Amino acid sequence: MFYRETGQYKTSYAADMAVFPILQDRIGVGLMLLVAAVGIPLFATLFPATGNFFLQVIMIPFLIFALAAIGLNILTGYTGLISLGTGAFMGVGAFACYKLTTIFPGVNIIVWILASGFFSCAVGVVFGLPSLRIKGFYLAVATLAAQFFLQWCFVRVPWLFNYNASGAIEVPERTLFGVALTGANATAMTRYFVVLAIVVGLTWIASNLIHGRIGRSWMAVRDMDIAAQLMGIKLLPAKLLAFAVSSFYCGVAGAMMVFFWYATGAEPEVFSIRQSFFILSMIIIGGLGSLIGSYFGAALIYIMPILLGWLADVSGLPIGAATIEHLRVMLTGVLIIFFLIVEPHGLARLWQIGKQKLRIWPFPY
Amino acid sequence: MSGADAIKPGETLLSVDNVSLAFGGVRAITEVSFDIRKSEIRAIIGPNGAGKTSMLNVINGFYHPNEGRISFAGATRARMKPYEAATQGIARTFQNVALFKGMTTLDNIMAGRTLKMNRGFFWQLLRQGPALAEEIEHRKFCEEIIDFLEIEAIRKTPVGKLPYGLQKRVELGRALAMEPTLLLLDEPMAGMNLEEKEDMSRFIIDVNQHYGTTIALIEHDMGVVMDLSDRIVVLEYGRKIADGTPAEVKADQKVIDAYLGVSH
Amino acid sequence: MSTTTGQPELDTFPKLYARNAAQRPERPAIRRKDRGIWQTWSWAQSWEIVRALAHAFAGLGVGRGDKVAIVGSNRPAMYWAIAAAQTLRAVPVPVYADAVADEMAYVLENADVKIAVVQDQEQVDKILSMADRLPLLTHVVYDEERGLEDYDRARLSPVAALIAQGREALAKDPEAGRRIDASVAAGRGDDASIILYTSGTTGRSKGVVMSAGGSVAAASDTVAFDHLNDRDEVLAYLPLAWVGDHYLNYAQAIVAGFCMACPESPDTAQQDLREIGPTFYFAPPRVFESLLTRVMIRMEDAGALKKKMFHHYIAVAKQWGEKILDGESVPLGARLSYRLGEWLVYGPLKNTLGFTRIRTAYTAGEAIGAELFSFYRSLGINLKQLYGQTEAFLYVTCQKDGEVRSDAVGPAAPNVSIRLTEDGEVQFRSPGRFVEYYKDADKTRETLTEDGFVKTGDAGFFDKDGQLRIIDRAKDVGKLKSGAMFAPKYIENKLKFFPNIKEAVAFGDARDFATVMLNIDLASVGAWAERNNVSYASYQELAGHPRVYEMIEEHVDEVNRSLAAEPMMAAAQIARFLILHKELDADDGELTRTQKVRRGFIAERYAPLVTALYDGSNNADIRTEVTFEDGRKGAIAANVRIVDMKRQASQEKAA
Amino acid sequence: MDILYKIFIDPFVQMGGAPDLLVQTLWEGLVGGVLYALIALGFVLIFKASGVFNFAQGIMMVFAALTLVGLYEKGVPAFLALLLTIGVMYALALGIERMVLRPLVNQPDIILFMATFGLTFVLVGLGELIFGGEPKQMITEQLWLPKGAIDIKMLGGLVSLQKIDIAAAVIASIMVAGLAVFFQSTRIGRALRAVADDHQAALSVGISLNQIWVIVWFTAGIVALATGIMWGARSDVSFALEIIALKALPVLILGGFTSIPGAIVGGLIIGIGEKLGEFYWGPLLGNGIESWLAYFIALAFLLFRPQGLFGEKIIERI
Repeated sequence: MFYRETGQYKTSYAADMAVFPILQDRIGVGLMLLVAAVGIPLFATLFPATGNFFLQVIMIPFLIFALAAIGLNILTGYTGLISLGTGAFMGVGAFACYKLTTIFPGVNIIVWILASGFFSCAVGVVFGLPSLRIKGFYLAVATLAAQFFLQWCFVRVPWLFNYNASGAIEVPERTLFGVALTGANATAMTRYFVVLAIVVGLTWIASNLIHGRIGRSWMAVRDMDIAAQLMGIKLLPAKLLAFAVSSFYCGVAGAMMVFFWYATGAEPEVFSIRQSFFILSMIIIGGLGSLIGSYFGAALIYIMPILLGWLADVSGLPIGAATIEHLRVMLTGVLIIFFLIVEPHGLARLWQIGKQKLRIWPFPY
Repeated sequence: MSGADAIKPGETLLSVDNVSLAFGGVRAITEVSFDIRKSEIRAIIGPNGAGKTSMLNVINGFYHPNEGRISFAGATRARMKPYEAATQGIARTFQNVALFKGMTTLDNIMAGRTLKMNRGFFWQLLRQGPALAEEIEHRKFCEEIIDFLEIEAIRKTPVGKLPYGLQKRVELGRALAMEPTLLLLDEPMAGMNLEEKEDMSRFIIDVNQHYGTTIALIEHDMGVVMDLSDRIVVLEYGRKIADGTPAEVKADQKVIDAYLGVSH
Repeated sequence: MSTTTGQPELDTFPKLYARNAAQRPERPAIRRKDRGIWQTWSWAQSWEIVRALAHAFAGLGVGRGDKVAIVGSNRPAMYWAIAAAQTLRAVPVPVYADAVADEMAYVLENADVKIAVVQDQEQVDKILSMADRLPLLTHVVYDEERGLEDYDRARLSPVAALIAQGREALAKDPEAGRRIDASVAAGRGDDASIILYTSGTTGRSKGVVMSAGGSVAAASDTVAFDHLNDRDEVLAYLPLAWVGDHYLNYAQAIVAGFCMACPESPDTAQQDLREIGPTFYFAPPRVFESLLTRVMIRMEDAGALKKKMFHHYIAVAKQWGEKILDGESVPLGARLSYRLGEWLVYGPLKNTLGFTRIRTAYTAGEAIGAELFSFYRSLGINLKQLYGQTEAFLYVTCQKDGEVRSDAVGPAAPNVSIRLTEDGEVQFRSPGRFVEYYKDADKTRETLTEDGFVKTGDAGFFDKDGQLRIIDRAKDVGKLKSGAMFAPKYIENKLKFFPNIKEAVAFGDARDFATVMLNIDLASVGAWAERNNVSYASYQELAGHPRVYEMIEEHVDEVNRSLAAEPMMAAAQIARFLILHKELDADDGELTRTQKVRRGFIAERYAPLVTALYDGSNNADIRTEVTFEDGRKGAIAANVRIVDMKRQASQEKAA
Repeated sequence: MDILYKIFIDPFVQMGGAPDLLVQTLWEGLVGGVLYALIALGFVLIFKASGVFNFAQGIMMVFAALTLVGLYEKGVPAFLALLLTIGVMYALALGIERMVLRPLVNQPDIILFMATFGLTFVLVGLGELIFGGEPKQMITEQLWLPKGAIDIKMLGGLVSLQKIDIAAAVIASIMVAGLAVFFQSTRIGRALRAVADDHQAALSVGISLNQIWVIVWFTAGIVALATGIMWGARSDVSFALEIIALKALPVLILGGFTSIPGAIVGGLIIGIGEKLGEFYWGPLLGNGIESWLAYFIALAFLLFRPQGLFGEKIIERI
């Protein structure tokens, strides 16, 4: 309905191959970014109470989960390798960042956040090695080995948490130009901006990878690995690269989760298999093989229960916090099943269908 | 691929030497030898279960022969991985279309260019500068193929949604994108109607003439095979029973028997 | 924007081309969707290519007055070849690419073609197969290499190579460039600019010779008339050899300096139209009709709510759209409602059809139904009618913005004079009037009057608004015994605008009154029958059903009312009609292969029915031979009912 | 060299030095393995009959145990609670068939897998919602399950066998045998086997596919209940058991997704292997390696036999 594609013709390949070839889409994306970078902070400044709550409880975790979901989507959605070890890979990032910033406190924390991705990247590659011989559900189980082994490390290797008595990561204060980025003194606004910048930047990079040679080889491996080999795509490097990139994203998300969301500290329990399932359910509901789907999934799975709790609060019904948590879990399950039945390809496909409908409006097909 | 380039049209490009292949106890191919000359269209025919597809699988390294050797462009090898075959310039299509179903026609064909693309990971991250330039360069090449195969209208359609005949065409396009020296076609016209078969025949001849590609094909439609091919190998129960020009093969008593035998 | 006034020297297309290259070098001149994107050439680039090609053509021996055949679909190379030939003062002869070899051979032979520029192997083969009939043909130039690798190159070259070769020569040798310039400068308004072969419905086609000055003048007039400028864009999808394409796209583009875009392939034309979004558009009525049908069919599958919304706003548009388009005063509520409709329905609809950017659209060639015409106009598309002929270099009449109607084709185009002969034939004199039929002085003399008017062969009249109405071919227009005009096709068309009526055959020449035989439209009436619980087992049964007769009678009555409103036609109201028991069929010789009724043949074949139409009987028996789809022959017999109609008093007289 | 000694020599020295401890460890591994095998068995049943990779099998076990205990705690007599729980498992099977499997029929395997993943969430949420999240004590005596231990003197030491473990081993064996009989000798059992190979064949037996699904999921539910009681008796009943239930997955990898003997042998290998590993090698790494050892054992097997112990060799066709 809003689309006016007539007259939007492409005179160069660069324009034709753009990620958003349609003007209205570009406007839409621009508006979204504007809202995220200007609108929301403005709102938070004008209404500090609600605003900070909104940033801290909704926006920051939503963005971080979206990033983790993108990471898993690269592996599962684009390359077709199911992983149940996302939580652990996030943990690797978090612990790596913690070690790095305590060993080299002088280096900016943002550098370490990104660098910690490389550690989880390396771990991911190691646990990706079996993917050459193991496929499908078998591989999913193999990734559980990573999950449980790493989780065990987080608990049993005290060096990782600097021998803290709590057994948890205790986030130190780190600043940039005198502004606290992490720790108890960092404002939600500051942390929001850092998270937003990193998530947007990494999404852009993911989109670049996916739309190029590498993304095509991943999808080729996913869709028909035999044919992919005969195109000259080597399976192991392609799969390992997917593991590496995916783990990098998860690692960065994990590090940000501890340093910019929890902001003060986090226990290893955060990176349990539940977290893996949580992220996996995001990409299932959001849509496998879709970046925008990762955002949708994160929004639905993470924000929906919060809204639910808020609704319960507002309604004044005598529902305990525990009950809400249980309802949240159950509802997540119901949503997964519901969406699989309604649209097995997730919200992203619904979005695509909706968009297509608008493009051909008023026609139904 | 300088090895293949050095070979002149008419000279031997690939030779299959005494190859045998068995799965467990089942012999799929027994002591088969033949050659494929550069720039010819070579057909491999035979009744169902004669080992034709297995032969292609041996040639492009998917199966490893138990005995015998295969020389391609002067280099002899016994074991080879499929992607090595791709590197050396062997491309193929499959009996049951093996396209990347989740991708568009264009992306499928672009995937065929993977080997020719070499911009590093860093540039891929940015999809700017050299990576974009490379992408555009190969897009141009793929567009030539799209134009050649007359599939402009389905350029951006996901291949899963295409009718079978078009899928076969896209698969041919993907193989062509590899600029193969040797193109293996496994029943390119299976399940097509007469008009589609005519189109496909025309494309095969054009590929052979326009790009000078050597083609080895398996096909059941005898009329098509006789029209298209320069030389024909006939297999039956994994053994070679005849080899020669269409006219020779047609006159061969063993071939006639084999085909009469199968056609009730 | 009459570009030529005050600059009399710009009287040939090459001169204008050069002007465009100088005045708007960076503006796009031509695009083609090729290899997935819209490859674009600016006027400067385009002119440089034309010059290079002209040089190469000269090298092939093409000179002033030589004929250059152009055989292909809408491609830049074809248009460049036309311009290159004109640059050398040679005469391009575009030929229908889908013509069978024999037809093409006739045209090429008749036009004394020296070289041929063709699209691909198919055309090369066609031309090579007729080489023995074309002694003058020295060279064939082709656009697409594919499949031609093994051909003998002695008389064959690719157009790309010629351009490259010409470009190189022009770069090396300034003298060569000067020769081209000189040739352009030497061009004169009375040079033959192009020969367009009319696809003769009767007999061989004739080569219509256009003069350069006339062509430019005509195009300049209409460019000014429709305010076309160099920001406009068109999609060149009509056959290259048809006057419409040459005029609307080539001539107007060069005069106004706008860009013409060539589709990627015939399969993608619809998609390409949507991408380009032309600002000036032409399509014959049947294109608009099939488009509308497709729109309605697609909407059938929409959800109930959406369907309701769609039809609601289409109704709003029907009521107010044309008034708003014509700038009439409309109540505020209606205007708001229309705006909402624009947002919800019209805008998106135009967008999906590729009509969003249209400023001016024309239709011509046959009568267009009022409903159909209004539909597009009510959406806010400035669709107008024109009446044209190859011999006029297209425009004879055209409608002004805001004075548009479906039943007339407008007043005379700028600088065109029109007169009607006593028996109603339309004759015109126009700037773009053709010079002659190539090598056919007899025919030329037959068509041109002494005082320079062209006989169109069409009968028509001016209505009270001064717009011309075309009735029929002049030779088909007969007279009732009373002497009143009887225009069968005019009546038939009016009937055929009803979706329920598929074919109509009118009789009345030299009779007391007019009668018609009708064919119902099975799809449309069948759907009606389903809705109204009318059961039927066969076409014959449905056609004879009393309720169908009732419905058709209403239609005929409506036609009579409309005829009564026109003084010249009032006498020829339909007095009696019948519904034929079988569909008229080309296999039975009742229709031509292009689905036109063969009135004479039908009158013979159904003689008993014709007799019955005039002897006052209420029904008649008929037995006809038919050919079934599998080729078997059989016979059907039927008893056909005849209905008497009330004729309306002529309104003019009544008033 | 010290580390090499600790890894390759020392554990075996310990085993030889205290054979009674070795036997004790093996026994515990055996019992754990039997229970893993039971979970895996429920999984195999479903995979064989409906081709669904039932990720929720472990949760079904916890859910069943929780229902049983929860009902009992609400004052329902033990055996009535057991009966009711069986009823709940039937209702669950029916519900899953109606609301999950039927709408998703003919979808790719991965989609069905994801659906059971969703099912996991539903069961966890539902269980906690109704019975609360805190761990519960499994009822044992009330179900006439023995308590206490039998101490056997042997090999110069004392081997202590928990009676509940013995019961578990016995019940597990009975269930396996029962299932074998069920599959071999009953009409429905044969139909179930047929459906795995050919859906049409099953229809010709006169049972609809939907009915078969219900039966299979119900059977798997019963198996889950039995497993749940046993596990519950050995530790608490809570959703923490889910982690243990996931151990069935490496068992499956070892045994293959479709093989009942595979599930049993795989269960034993994993059970014994991880106990031995934990006991003899665990201290080297700081204990708790039980949590991941099973997966590494499976992974190691997998690298050499990607099709599992009892799976058929996969020949890829193109």
